[in-house]
Amino acid sequence: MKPTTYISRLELGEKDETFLDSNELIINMGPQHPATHGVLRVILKLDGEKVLGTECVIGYLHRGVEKIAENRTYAMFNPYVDRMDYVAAVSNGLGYCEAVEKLLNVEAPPRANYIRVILAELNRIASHQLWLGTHALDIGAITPLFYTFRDREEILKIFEKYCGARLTTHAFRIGGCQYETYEGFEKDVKKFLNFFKPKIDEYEELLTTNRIWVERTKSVGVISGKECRALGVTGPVLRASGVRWDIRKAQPYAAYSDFQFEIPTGQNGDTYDRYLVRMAEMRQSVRIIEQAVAGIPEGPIMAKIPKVLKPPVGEIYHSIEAPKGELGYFVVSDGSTQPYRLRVRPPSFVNLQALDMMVRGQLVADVIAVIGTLDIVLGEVDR
Amino acid sequence: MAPITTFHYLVVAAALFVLGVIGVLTRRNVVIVLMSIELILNAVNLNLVAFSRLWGLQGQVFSIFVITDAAAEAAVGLGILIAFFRNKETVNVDEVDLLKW
Amino acid sequence: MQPVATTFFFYLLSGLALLGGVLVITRKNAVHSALALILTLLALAGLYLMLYAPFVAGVQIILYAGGIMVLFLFVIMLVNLERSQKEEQFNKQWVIGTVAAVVTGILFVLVFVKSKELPNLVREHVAQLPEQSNTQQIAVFLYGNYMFTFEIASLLLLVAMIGAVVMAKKRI
Amino acid sequence: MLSYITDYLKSNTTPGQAGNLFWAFVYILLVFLGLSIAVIAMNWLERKILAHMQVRLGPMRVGPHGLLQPIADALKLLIKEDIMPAEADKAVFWTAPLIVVITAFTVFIVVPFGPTHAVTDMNIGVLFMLGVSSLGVLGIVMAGWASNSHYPLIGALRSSAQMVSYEIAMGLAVVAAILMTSLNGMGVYGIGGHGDGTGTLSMIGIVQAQQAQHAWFIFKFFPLGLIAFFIFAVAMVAETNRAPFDLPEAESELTAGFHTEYSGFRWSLFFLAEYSAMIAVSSIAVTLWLGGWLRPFPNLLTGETWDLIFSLFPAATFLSLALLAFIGTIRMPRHSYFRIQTLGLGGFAALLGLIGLILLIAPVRDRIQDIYWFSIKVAGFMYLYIWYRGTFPRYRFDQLMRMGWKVLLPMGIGVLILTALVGVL
Repeated sequence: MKPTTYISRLELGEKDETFLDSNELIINMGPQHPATHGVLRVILKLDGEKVLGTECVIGYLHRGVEKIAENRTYAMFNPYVDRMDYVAAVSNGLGYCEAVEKLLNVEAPPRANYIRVILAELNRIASHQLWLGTHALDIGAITPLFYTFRDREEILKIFEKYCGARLTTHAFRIGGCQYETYEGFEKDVKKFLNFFKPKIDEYEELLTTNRIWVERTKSVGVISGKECRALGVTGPVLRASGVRWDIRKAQPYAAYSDFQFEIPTGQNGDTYDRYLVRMAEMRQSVRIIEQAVAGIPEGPIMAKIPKVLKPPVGEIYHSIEAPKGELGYFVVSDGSTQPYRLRVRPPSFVNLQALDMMVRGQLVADVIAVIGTLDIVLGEVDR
Repeated sequence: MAPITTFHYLVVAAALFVLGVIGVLTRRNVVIVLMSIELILNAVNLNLVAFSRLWGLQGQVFSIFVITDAAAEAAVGLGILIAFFRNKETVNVDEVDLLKW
Repeated sequence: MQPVATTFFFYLLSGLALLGGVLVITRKNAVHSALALILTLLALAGLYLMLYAPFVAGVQIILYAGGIMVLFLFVIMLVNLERSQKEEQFNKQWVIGTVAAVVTGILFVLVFVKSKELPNLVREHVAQLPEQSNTQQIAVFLYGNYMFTFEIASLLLLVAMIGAVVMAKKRI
Repeated sequence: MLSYITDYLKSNTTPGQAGNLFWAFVYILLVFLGLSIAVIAMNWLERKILAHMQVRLGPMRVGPHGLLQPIADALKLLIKEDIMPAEADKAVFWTAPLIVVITAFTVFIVVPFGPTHAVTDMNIGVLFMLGVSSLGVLGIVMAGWASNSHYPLIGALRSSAQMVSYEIAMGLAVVAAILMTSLNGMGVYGIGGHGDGTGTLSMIGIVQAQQAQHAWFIFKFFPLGLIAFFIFAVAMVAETNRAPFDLPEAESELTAGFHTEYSGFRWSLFFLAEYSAMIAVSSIAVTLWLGGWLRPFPNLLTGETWDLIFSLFPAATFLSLALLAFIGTIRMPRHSYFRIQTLGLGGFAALLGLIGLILLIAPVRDRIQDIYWFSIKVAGFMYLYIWYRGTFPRYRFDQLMRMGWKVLLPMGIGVLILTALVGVL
């Protein structure tokens, strides 16, 4: 069979008569490109340096996660979700476990919930650190990457000590946690928090008032709250546009209702605001972890659940606030040991839809900045 | 070999001038016609500098004015070329046969 | 400083200049023509150095080769010339044009040869050219005797600049 | 024949002025050699310094502290496959790196490392340097166009627009400095001995003017000299396509800009040209504003003792480097894995110490001093380049253009006019 080549709709479109035709370039950014965070392919239509239109081609990392779920038992599928957003594996696992727990009608014990919150928030910090490093690298500041990776290492060490894995942690089980916290877990977490608090200031010192950084990010990739809602964009992107929406507050899950924290929001919905929001979120995460470590209750870490999971017939949608936005699981059960259908609502995928709206009419360099600020992970976009 | 005199330079300048004129008269591509004009101007410059060797610095001063002129000519010529190309999608001189389009 | 190996360098540089000139008017691809023209310009800058005109040589390099030719290359890349490469390169009167040009050239050489000044040209009656302070002398001329011309030239550049912007801009 | 060679040593002009071809060739070879070593050293230093700024170690494996890394890199580049895209314009693709490298090296003909340590002293020195270094943009445009690919083409267009724009601001700053050679704050001062109030474009003449006027031009007509220097210092970073103005090769946007399609040896030529261009513009800045080869306080701290003290600096530098290397040798882990590394570092320390000792010899000491002060000043700029790269994000293209045309250009014009006014009044 002849291999088919992909023809972008941009190439098929009508030629704009007001421009020199030679000025219009169609260039392929990716799938192998240093700034597309994996295997995203963006087809750009350029007039000189100005972007006339974009088209994302995804699917280079498609593994059929949702289809795999239909052929695995509920417990067997649990590790697979870690491979979606591999920089925030804990949050992915948390969402899945809670969805299935809801379907089974069990609740994780409070101690498990606290452990879940601590790990999920640590993971949020790790994810934001990775975002900050790569985003700054895309914009040309190479140093923050190494600073954030140095500090992220400490979080990964805690993960490794807790569950033996650094990245694809598989930290939680349906019904609670499998592992009790190790000896000195609280001490490690507290030590990390004390170590990390000044580091946020260090990052901010490098970037927040850096004139070039501000010029590169202010009023770049602006998106209003209304547009965000129309596209279903969630997470820091939505909050930076001034919408106070955080599932941790709106529909508290795990133990989030026990903690005091604020939802940082921005006003302009530009890249700079998204940067500030994420920096503030890291501080809030530190605050949550501090409260959680202080108030962690004693007790069991696993709810009583049957050995073989056979949820009653029904369907459930459960979503959590992942570092990148609303991460939802829609699980349909036919009463057997395997899900009849499992659908993931990945925040990266939904947020990526805003790319075209955000970069149209701006410059090529802004496309890079916007891809960075959307904080997409291709594993999650393609699933 | 005979020593190099001003005469030699003049012959080189004349040859360059002829090449430029041939380019202007025979090529169809506007860009190359403009470049041929640059050749002609350079031939003149070589003449001026060669003569300044005989009769003082004024020739060199004048050649600087010629270079200024060439810069102005290139800027305007290329501006016209871009405007022309935008309207007609061609760079051939013999298709410029209308005063207005 | 006395130029060394004058004869050799003269023939080398003028050969390069003429080669560049021929390439300019014969190449199909405008980029190649432009590069050939740069060769000619640099060779001419070398000839100027041999004629004790270092300042003109410097201006030639910085303005012509570094400025004007970059502009040319820029425009060539901006307008897509792929189609024009496949078309006929020379117009219909190319024979007459060439003959006329060559006749002009022969006329020039005849003028040089027949002129009464030729012995002067050959004998190399050299004016007193201050080599070490060439730039200073030119400056004195430019800002002294030719002050008005200099101002006119700057005005010309201004006019050309505005004209180029007006014509090349899509919408004003 | 022998007298032809030895006679020059007694003269006190550059070989080019003396018309001595032999010594001109020797000087060209020396400059070429020194430059190549400087580029290699710069490669290692950049990686090390940047690494330490970024809380990592940088190359550590090849040789002690990665000292042999640049050589390993060079070998790797030389034996790599030489790829030429099928649709590329062969001849242009082939010549582009050559042009870039030749222009980057040619400018060093007029760089004065000392009053006589230059290949030649041209009447149009600064003009020549600016002109020839501006030819480098041709090579870049050719490379981008000949690759027949979109990323290199955009990179080449960006680069040419950027270099042409910043050249103007740079030129104005240079003119302000040249103006200072003829002005002394108290009426007109002729340096060339013409008595007609003219300054000089010659690189050696500019440094001599600074000595004669008892001030580096950076401090002259304070703050005008400083502003002109600042304009040049910004424009020269843009001119060499380095961070934060590295848009033509912005890795995250255009993969590698104009040299995306180049590999192996040809790519290494671009690399070589970039670094030698950095050194070239830094030497212009040093010559024009920082007193070139002049040692600190050449007119204030005079006399035998001060001369002796300042002439001991080169030896002291090399000896302290040798001491550092020696300490490194002692602190190497005592393990058979590290034996060769330890030996190598010890040998390096010995080499540095030997150079330091040679520099202590009186005749060598006096001749090397100028080169040392010049190199130290250039090295300061090189460190700044690395520092910028470690700290700044990248400008966007429109911001770059705005900076060039709306900030630096008016500033340059203002400085020029003010310098002329202050100088004449």
